Amino acid sequence: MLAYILRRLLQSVVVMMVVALVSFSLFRFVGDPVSTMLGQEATVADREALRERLGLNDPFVVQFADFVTRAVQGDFGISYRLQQPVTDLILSRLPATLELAAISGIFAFVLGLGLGVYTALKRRGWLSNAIMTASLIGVSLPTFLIGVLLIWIFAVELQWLPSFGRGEVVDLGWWRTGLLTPSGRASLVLPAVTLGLYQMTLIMRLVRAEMLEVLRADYIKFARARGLSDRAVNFGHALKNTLVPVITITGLQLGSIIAFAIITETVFQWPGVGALFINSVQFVDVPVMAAYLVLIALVFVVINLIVDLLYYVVDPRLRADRGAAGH
Amino acid sequence: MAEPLLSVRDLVVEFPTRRGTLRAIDRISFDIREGEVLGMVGESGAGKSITGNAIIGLIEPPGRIAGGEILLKGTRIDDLPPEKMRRIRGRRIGMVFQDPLTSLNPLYTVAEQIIETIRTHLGVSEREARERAVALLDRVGIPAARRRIDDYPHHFSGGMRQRVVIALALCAEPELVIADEPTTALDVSVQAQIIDVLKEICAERGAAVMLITHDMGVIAETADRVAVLYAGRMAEIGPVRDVVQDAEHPYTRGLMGSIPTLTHAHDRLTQIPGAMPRLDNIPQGCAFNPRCPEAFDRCRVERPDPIGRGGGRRVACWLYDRAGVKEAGNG
Amino acid sequence: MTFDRLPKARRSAALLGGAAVALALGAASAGAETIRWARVGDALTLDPHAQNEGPTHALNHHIYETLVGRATDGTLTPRLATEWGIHPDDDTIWVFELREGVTFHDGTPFEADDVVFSLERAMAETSDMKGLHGAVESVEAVDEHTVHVQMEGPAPLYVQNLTNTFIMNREWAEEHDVEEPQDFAGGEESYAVRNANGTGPYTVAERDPEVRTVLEYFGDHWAETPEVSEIIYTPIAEDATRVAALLSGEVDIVQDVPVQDIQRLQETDGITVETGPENRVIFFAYDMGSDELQTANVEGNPFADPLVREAMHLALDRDAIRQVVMRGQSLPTGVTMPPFVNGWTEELDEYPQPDYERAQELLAEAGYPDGFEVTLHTPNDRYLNDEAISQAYVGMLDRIGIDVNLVSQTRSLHFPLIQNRETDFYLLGWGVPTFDSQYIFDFLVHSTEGARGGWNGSRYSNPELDQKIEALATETDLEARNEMIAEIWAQVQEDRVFLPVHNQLLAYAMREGISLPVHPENQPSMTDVSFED
Amino acid sequence: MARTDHETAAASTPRPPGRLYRAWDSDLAHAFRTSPVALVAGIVAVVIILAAALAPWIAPHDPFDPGSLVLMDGFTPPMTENEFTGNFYLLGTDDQGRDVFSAILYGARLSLFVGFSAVLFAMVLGVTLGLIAGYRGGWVDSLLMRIADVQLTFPSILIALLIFGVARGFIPPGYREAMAIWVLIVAIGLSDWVQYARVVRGATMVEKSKEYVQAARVIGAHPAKILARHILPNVMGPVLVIGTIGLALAIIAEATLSFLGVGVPPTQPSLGTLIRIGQGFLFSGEWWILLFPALALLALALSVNLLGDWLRDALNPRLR
Repeated sequence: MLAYILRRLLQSVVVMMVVALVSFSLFRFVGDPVSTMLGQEATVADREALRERLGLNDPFVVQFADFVTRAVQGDFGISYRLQQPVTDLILSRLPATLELAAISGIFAFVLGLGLGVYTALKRRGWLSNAIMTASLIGVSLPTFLIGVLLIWIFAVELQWLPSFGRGEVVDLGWWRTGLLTPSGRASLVLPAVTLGLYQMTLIMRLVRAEMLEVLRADYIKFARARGLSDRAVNFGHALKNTLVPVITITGLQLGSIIAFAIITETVFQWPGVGALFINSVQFVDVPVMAAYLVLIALVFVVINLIVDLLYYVVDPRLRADRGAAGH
Repeated sequence: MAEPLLSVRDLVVEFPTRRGTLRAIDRISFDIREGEVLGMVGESGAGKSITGNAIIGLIEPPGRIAGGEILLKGTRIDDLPPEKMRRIRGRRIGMVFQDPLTSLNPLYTVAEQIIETIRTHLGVSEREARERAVALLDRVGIPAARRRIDDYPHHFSGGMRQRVVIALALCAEPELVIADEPTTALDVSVQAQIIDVLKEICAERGAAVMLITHDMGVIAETADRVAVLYAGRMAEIGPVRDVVQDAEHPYTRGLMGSIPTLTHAHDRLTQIPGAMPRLDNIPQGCAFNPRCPEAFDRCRVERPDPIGRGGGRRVACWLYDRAGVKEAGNG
Repeated sequence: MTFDRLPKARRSAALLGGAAVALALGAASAGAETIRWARVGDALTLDPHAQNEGPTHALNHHIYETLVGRATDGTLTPRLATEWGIHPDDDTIWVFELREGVTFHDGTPFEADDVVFSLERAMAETSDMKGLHGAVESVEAVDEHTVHVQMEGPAPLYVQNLTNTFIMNREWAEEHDVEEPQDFAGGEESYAVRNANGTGPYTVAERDPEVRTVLEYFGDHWAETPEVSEIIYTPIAEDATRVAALLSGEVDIVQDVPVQDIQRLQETDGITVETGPENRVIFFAYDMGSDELQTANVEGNPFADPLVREAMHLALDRDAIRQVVMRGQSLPTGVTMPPFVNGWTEELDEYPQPDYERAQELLAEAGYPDGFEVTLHTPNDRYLNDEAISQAYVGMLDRIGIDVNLVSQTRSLHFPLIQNRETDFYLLGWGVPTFDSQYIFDFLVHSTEGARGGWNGSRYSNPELDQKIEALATETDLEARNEMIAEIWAQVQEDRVFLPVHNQLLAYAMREGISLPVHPENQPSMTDVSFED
Repeated sequence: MARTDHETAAASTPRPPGRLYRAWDSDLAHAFRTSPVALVAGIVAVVIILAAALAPWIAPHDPFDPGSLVLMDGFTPPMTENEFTGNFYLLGTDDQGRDVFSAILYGARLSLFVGFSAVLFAMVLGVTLGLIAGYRGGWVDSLLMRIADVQLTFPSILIALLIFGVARGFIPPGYREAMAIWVLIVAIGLSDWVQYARVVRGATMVEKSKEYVQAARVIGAHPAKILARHILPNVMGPVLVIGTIGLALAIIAEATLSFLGVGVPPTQPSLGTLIRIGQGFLFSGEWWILLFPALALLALALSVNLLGDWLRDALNPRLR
């Protein structure tokens, strides 16, 4: 078990290095940071001097080695745009993104699971079909449009919910949360729904498909043949077996929730790392972009590991055999 | 004779399809007496398993029982509301499926699955249920049952798992066990053991067994009576010794030829050319007539119903219709 | 010291007040003294010399002050300097008389030494403002309230460069080790990025970059007390969200209003929109100096031919762009110079009506009867409807046979193309912070050499004109100087160095009952806000 | 008896799973005819795809020809005459005077082209790599699957953004515009191949151990031939389902990328670009610039999604 985790961690380090290398080598193509950092009066000589100071003229290998050396110490340099240490910047924005991702993840999972189970059990019901069709609307329009439409309806027309930002946040010292104030919670609703809608649809369809498969399984038929109640069969047996693959894929979805937060955060002016990333792309703020991508990789690696461990807990077949199989 | 444990009367099971309704079971009737072992044989698709599923009320929709009735100790059970039928399943009629590898939920321990079943039906305490489960596992031949009961199914071999399945089918002390090809998926070396365990334990508890198989050899050794199905219809039924030694239906005679003589079983009727018709393409008259070496005109026009032949035997074949208008055409 | 304690007490009170306001969504003018102000982007830093960029200056103008200010009509106004002028005996020295009785937010009195320190800081290697002070040789505090700026030669317009150069406090900067602006290579955050000590009318109560900045009135400010006592400043990047925030009552003033929404907002109850010209001209430019174009499908350089350039002028329907693309929110022009700028005349501003037939004739005459193909680069997130303007012009050029591929991209990709001379044909906007033609000539017209010609993507090179432009810098006789400016413009117009489109109009949308005049440099001051109710 | 004679194919007997041609026999066609959802979705999808494909012949204007646009026609409301030019447009015009109806047709054409091409690209890449990984096993398999893992680390939108950035760096300035659409296709396609690869790899690993493949191997058939002849048909079912859903996803992804500022040039707007542009007019009163393209996208993506959904169920023999 420990060896397994260690091996996984080692793999993760390799993955992160690759991500860092790939992302770092891509930045040379996204634009010239120097031209956005200097005002319009700057001369060619000024730009060249800044480029030299930033080390942008060094060979790629040197730049990358420097980046990695500092990155492993948690130092991603200074943001070209906001002139703050990137690590601080990201840490200060991370709570917003994580809260948004968590809430929308929970929303997606709970609703997706519930509706998925319902539509699987009532496969031929009209309500199931209606839910199945309606859920597709969520994946048939781009996220940004859904966000803007929600703002229009719920913030402008009905004025029920805020259109942007996080509301009042409470500083817990190392974490600023919007969950403790009414305005913070109200501000979460629209972005969380926008972000979670897509995942909700995916999870719901996945749950339904898996559940239909499971309901066909022999052991379900055998459970029925033993006279177990529908409740025990559907929720005790079928649901639990459905959850095994669902957990893996849902876990992976969490990573993409954080990535898709880029769009949601932009639309709702949500002060998270996604919006930070997009602004950084526009400004060619290389240190922030690099740190963000490494962070995403880290989040993914961690989620992956947790999912694997969870899988391990849920599915006894993966656990080490306690006794040899035999007659 | 006492009232039969189970009585199936003119059972019809239909599956609607877009090309019309398919009759998977077409007017089958038979009885199972308390404590007896009824073998049910036939090729794949003959309707054996569907008959078993029909009895415990687990026909897959859109399939449905379209006619006839099923009586358990004289009470109709085919039209019971789902909740009442559920109480019969497991409690009064147990079921053993073909593949022990897939019959057990991989995510629950054996103990959890047995105890759940016992407590569903018998209202005993957790501890009591556990004791019963251990005893039962011990009885079906799981070594060190007390220790292994908390293992997951994947810790057991195929043969052991089928023993667990048998224990599960019997744990609520049913009066009838329907065993649907219980050994087909198993290694040849353990098949006999499983059949023995099943037979012994049912005999001990006085449970009747409906043993579904395509293996005439197993029937010959195990069953008291045998029913032969062909294309959803009953071809012949009678005491196993009579049927094996003196099969009357031409199909049964062919089937007897497929009893394994050496070590491996035949799956098909090597003696009779052709194959069983598909359900949407059953010929007029006797379903067997295109393959029957003894078929005559009437067989191609009129469907034969089982005819009593004495000694509890019935055969659905015009060869034995003495009262028939037309006499057998072959000399 | 009372002024030290007072802001802190006010700070916590205002924080609570801010929370209440934020909660009371859509409630009408509850706290009339608080202004919730939204615009597209945040100030990048509070360090006044680290970024020479509009939104950064706009916010810093509330916290710091400059020697001279720019009024909404474009004229210079006294701020920390009450009087200024060229030294009567030496035309290479600028003299500034400083305002007395001014204190910094931390209570330190404002003195000439602070000006010396700040100008030197603005000239430091890591300063982004140093380009505006390139002609300064030294700065000297003559007495507590007089500063002499020694120029390298006569610099008649130097004072115009000072409207965005903020004055810091020397002791504060030394205490916090921020004597020079942020050095990116240094790897550490400068204290001045998120903290400030200026003389401006507001102090920083809360600074969360890109999220929320709260400013409070500085009780000891020297000027009249403004009506706004608290500013909550929020950047909202998305156009639709920003407008939605105003419509839903979550903000009071929205600064960057999309042109298409202006009319609708004006018609909306409870919302008013103020518009006014910005000191920024939008134009197309083309490479008329190279022998070959990089993206054309013909040999040679069609743009080098005056006939082609004239044809392109005749194809540009400025009125249609104003009417449709800009919804009337622009002032079409024939010269690459906003009306605020010294040298602007109505004659120069005139522009021809489109004449597609004549344009086609000219093209044929130039040897391109079937036109040619070329790529136009446009930014899509820098100017008002920049992409749509370019797109409209692509359609117009297509009519006379010039087949244009439009490349639309973000500013960080667009501007390097011009700086590195990698584009044949591009859209550019030019603001003129000094309000003088020389600024335009220096960067756009002069041949590329040294500090000049950095944005001359036209590759226009006229040695005679270059000399005149250089002479402008030191000509102190304003009349003679203006004559030279007119001459240079005449030549630029004759050579059709640019294809001017229009001057942008700015629009500020706000809750009814508030009034805020439009500032030509898009740097509104909340001290100018007045409440009607 | 409840049967009609001489009918040919039938449903009840179990069949070997997978075989595409078998799946595509009349059962599927029948299930399609009798499913109202599938039928409506199919009709909508076919109408849109046909209309898009025939855009040059159906559309009253050519919105991709900038010279034909009259700027003064801009913002003409639907079914109304323009106040300056008197021109009439069915669904109105956008800010450039572009006929919204024609723009939708051409835009859908572009979106569908991008979508189909991206799916095809992802499919070919994913299926090929999946077959190789599954058939060869060993280090080839490990390497490919690790690459897939790393790729999964990057969410698709980010991958597409980065690929776009890189391509911009590689392609000489003059060709960037012409290449934009291909870059988009590669970007979306590359971000999506893993799914196909995983499915195909799994199926290949199962199939390759089966006797008939082993037999083919023994008689010395070329691996490529074995893969193509024996394994490929078995995995086409799920691949087709992923592809259908993938088409809808690709069309949406194209729109999202457009929102993030990368994508096709604004002079040749795709459906997604039209929506991105139209979004700016949500509060300004020109509702038709957003509404009609959004409805078109919704109808297209929804119908394709529904078809994919239905296909998934219909091709799954265990759910029939």
